[in-house]
Amino acid sequence: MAKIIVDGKEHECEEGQNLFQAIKAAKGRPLPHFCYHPALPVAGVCRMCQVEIEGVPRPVIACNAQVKDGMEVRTETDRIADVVQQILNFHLLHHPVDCPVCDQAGECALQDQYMNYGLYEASVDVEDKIHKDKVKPIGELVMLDAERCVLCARCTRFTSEITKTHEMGIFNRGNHAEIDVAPGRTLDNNYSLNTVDLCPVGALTSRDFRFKRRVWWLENTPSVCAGCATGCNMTIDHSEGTVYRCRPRPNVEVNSYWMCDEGRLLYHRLHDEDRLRTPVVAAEEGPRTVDWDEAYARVQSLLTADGGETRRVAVIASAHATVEELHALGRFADGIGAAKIGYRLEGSEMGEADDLLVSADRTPNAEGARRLGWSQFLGEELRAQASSDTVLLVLKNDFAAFDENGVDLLSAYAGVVVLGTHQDATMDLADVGLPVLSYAESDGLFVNEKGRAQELHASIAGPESARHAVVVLAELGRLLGKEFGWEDPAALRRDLVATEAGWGALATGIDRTGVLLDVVSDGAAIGAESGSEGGGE
Amino acid sequence: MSEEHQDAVPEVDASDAAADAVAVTDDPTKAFSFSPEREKKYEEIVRRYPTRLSAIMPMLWLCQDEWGWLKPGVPEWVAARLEVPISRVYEIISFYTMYYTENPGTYNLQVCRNISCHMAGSGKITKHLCKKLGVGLNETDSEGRFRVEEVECLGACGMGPMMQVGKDFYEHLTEEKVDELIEQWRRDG
Amino acid sequence: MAYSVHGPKAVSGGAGARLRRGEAFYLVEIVRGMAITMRHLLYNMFHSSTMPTLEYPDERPEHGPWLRGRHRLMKREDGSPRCVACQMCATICPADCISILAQDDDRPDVEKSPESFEINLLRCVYCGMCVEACPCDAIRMDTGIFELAADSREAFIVDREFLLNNTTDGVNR
Amino acid sequence: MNEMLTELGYTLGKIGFMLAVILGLLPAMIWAERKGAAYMQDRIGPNRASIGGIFRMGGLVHPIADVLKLVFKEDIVPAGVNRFFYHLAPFLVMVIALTTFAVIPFGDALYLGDKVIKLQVADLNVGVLYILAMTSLSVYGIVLAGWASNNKYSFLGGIRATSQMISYELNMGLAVMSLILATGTVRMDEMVQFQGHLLFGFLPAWGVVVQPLGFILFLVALFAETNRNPFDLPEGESELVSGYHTEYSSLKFALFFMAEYANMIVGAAIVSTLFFGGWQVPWLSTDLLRAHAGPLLTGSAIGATVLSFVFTAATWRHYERFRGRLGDRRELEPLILGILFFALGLATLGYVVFQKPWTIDSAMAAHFATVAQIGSFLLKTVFFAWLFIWVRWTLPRFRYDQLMRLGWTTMLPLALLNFFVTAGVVLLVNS
Repeated sequence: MAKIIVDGKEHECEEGQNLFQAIKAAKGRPLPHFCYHPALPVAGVCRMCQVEIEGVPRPVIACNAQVKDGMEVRTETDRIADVVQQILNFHLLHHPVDCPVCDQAGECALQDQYMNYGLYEASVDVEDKIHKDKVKPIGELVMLDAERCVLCARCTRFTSEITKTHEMGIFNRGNHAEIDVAPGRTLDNNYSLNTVDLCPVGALTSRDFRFKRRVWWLENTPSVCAGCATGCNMTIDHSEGTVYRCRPRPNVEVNSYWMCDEGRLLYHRLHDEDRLRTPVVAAEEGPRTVDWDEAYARVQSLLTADGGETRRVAVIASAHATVEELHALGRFADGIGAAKIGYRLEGSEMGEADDLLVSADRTPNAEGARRLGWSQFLGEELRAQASSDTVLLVLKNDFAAFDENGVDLLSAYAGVVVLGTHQDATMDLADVGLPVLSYAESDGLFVNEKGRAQELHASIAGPESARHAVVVLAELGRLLGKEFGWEDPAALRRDLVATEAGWGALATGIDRTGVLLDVVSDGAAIGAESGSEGGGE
Repeated sequence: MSEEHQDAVPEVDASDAAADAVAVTDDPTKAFSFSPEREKKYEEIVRRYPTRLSAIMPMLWLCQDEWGWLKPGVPEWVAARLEVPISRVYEIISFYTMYYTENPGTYNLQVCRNISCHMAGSGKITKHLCKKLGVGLNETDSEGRFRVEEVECLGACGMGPMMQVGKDFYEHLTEEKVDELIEQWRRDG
Repeated sequence: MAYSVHGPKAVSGGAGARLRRGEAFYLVEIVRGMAITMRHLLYNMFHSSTMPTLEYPDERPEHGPWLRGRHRLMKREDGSPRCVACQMCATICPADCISILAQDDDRPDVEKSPESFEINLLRCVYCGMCVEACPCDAIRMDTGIFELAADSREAFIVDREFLLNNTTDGVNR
Repeated sequence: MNEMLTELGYTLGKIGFMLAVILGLLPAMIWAERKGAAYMQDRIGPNRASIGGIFRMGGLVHPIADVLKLVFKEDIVPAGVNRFFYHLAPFLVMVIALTTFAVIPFGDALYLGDKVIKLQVADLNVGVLYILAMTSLSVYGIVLAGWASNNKYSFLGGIRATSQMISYELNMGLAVMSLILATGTVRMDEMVQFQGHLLFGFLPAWGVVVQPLGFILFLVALFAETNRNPFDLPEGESELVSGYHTEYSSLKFALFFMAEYANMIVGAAIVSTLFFGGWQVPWLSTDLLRAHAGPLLTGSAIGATVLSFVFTAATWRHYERFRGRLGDRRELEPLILGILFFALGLATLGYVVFQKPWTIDSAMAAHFATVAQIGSFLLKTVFFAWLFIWVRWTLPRFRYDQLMRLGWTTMLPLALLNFFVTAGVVLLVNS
């Protein structure tokens, strides 16, 4: 432990800690900076975070200094203000000041620092400025504007230290120095959009988000990526019912500060053409859109055999559904005595893992499903349940896209009811398709492959007539004369914590980094004893 | 600079590689090859530096000795041989002024333009050279032989105006002296 | 002011407003007042041309350059809008009457331009904040057009082309 | 039988004349109100509406436009109104305003051969009382309107109208009573006859001369009864959002609107009849008028000629001065009017030259006298109607407590005093 004095106030920190972080902890806000990033090696190039240290004649940059016991640091003297302003002056000397067309405006470090420390008269005419590349696509998803760059080297450090792909570099020197991709290269790795997040200014902007929406109109909802089992924490930026972009949310336990491009761009699916917006029922000429009452009437008729008695039900769960939805489905199935088939075909939805974030399992909640007692299923199990006296209920599962035999088998069922978000392959085969809310539109939990339960929050409202899957399940239960008594995911979560073992960690609430669930023995159904002995937190 | 290089890169695969009669191969380390004595020097360089990154600069010098300038494809070859990122190689090439990515000609006339030489009349010399050779500043003549370039101080302030051609200094320049030198080089070819 | 229903003092107002003897007999004062109005009437009957009233549609008021009339969009030399769709005006607008969709512009010197630019003139409060906010001098309210009339609400939602071409005949196109 | 039919015909004719006077004066009053107010306030006033894009008549076209507008406006009946009284009220107001006129004589009896035609619709022997009765009735329309509208503002307006009416009815009655004492009759025609006398040989014995205080009291009370400024509290826009007619629209509103002006005209007719000699031409009794009909008619004709030519010159000057300013057909208006005035001047001139009006016979002289008397009556009525407007644009509105105090504590004692003094004087003179 070491004590330092920051602006006259004592602060406890670790000996040898990075001074920048120590000051950030002491003051509650960071020093002005462009190049410092906690997950990247220190570059010390922007010179903005200068502080005065007692006994050191000249101001030093805090990001490249280490804490020493008894160190006395001053960050708010006139001298520092003057130094920072002059440094900022250099940064802005050849900046094009094209904030009106710049997507970074509103979340731009240059703008912020200028308002805090600048406010001087510019000394260079617009005509005298050095001109560099503008509007240069350097990759599938990233646009470069070299004039706006402050040469903080975050992007080059990211490509050389994190992805180790080395696409980017700083070329030329002096006034003419600029970032770019190396000749013949493009910024095309799966993490390229992280450079856009890293870029403190508008030099690197996302071609996906470009000009779509001003950032100050975006609302931010913390959520979790549904792209794979890693469960990267992300922020959904949305406005007026439309998601405009997703950004990684720092969580050192899961994804550090990063997120893959694939996961970021997943939000496009939310607004796809083939999003299921109203209930559909199968008709001769193809799916026909109907209202909920008619859809439920159709479900009712499917459930009623010719003789008048109620048919059997088999349910298929999904690793794309939230914990609450899966729990609701489980209780639904138990309540009406339905056969529980499982959450996915063995091995389907597995892709390639990389060594950074992407998991081979491309479903977000396989671990959650497993912990709730669902198992993976084989085409055989589907066949075993198939009979003309059974109705198949599918929750958010597009297994038909992965198994051709399964497709054939579906016709053996008396009827297929699918609760889904899109008009996908399974939905095409359904007798009744019911639109439910997607991961971005509902609250819920995903459990990632390491057993960390993380919260989703509803960001946008979703299609007007879509309902939450647990609500639909409750209503379907009512059709079968069964009252389940839950109304929303929160009620189900309470029920889950109260009734099932292994979820006790949720009882005290979840913070933004999620909570690690108790370890369970692999593949086994959760028993009371295994739940109590775990202790992974 | 990046634009130029992007334009230049495709030529490596097609015309340039073919012109140099190097066997077209998938292995980028075999795109070019040094003469035996430079190959020996290369070995020395690699051995001398603790990391490969440090070897980039002398390696590039070696290339420039071999071919006079960094022909298209050479930086890539350097990166492949040293197993360093190509971006690092280009960062270095673009940072330093004496790595040539364009052919500087047989005789690269580097006239000092710093204060001592300038006061002694280097500006006139430069202008005279350009006029005589029919080229602009930093331009190579049509035959690829002469190029006029202004450089910063070369440490011969007492002998200005001066210029450097290759590794030779020519001092106390006058227009006549320059004319003579050029005539001589023209004769030498 | 608390007023009493008793006594002329309370009625006549403040302490300094005590009526003189002649004034207390209202009829004379009424007649004097009527004389004043009649004087105005007679004078104006024979000097109607010097009346300060502006015969509005026939005579146009001269207003200063500070008048905030209907908006217009400024053009570049090539006729395209100067606007770069930075949304500053839409952001500052207290009436939320401006909606802009941005687009990528292919021209070398223009990076961003408005794909659509709509102003709902019925919502607009003519505060001029959009003009103040515009960093490109792309929107002005100096047309001097302050009379807007149309047959439908839709006609008041004016688009990019309308604002660029700035026709002077009200909202009606 | 035949005689009765003729009698009926004459009565209908008189009713027609009466309606023509009121309804003809209505638009003129509305015009005078708007234009007069404008000129008093240094404005131009209405001048936009035109006929054929030429004739604007200084805004006289506007009342027509107003009426057209009101006719074609949507007739809204608010929810919760008492439908019967709601629809009845405006008609009540208008009908009462019109019927009050019935007892007012507008000329001396006309002798057509052996027939005597009284220029009065109904020659009641209690004419003055009829007037008092009818004016009190008019408040019913307002109260009903206010109550039936199911609107608290309207209701307050109606209540105000009632209490105002009660307070001032008293003063009005006392003022009239004094006049009755002075003239010794309650018949309207006899009252007018009385005012034809000359006092002391030079002063017309008009009510205003005989009863100066009574006149003032009556006039003030009349303003209050007609709900005109400064006593227009029942509609007090600032506090009652137009009071009793807030909930009326379209033609029903128009009826209220017109009734107000009809009341003004009737009120003006009553004042001029009771206090300004009615149809009497001052210093010229009926006999005198008939005797000197020739010179008088000649003088009038010459006067009309001169006036026509003056107007011709004025319109021509106007045309010259304002040509090119508007740039459309409206500029032709003064020119056309000038031509009309010029033609009128020529016509009257021709009348004087060729018809030789000084050689008028006695039958025509009688007609001339009647016309002159009707003219005199109308002139006085128009003046008092104008007085209503004039006062409105001069005086501010009373506060309600001021109104009440004025009525009960100032006017009532004065009216009583006036009554007793008059009675005493009459007693003295008669004994």
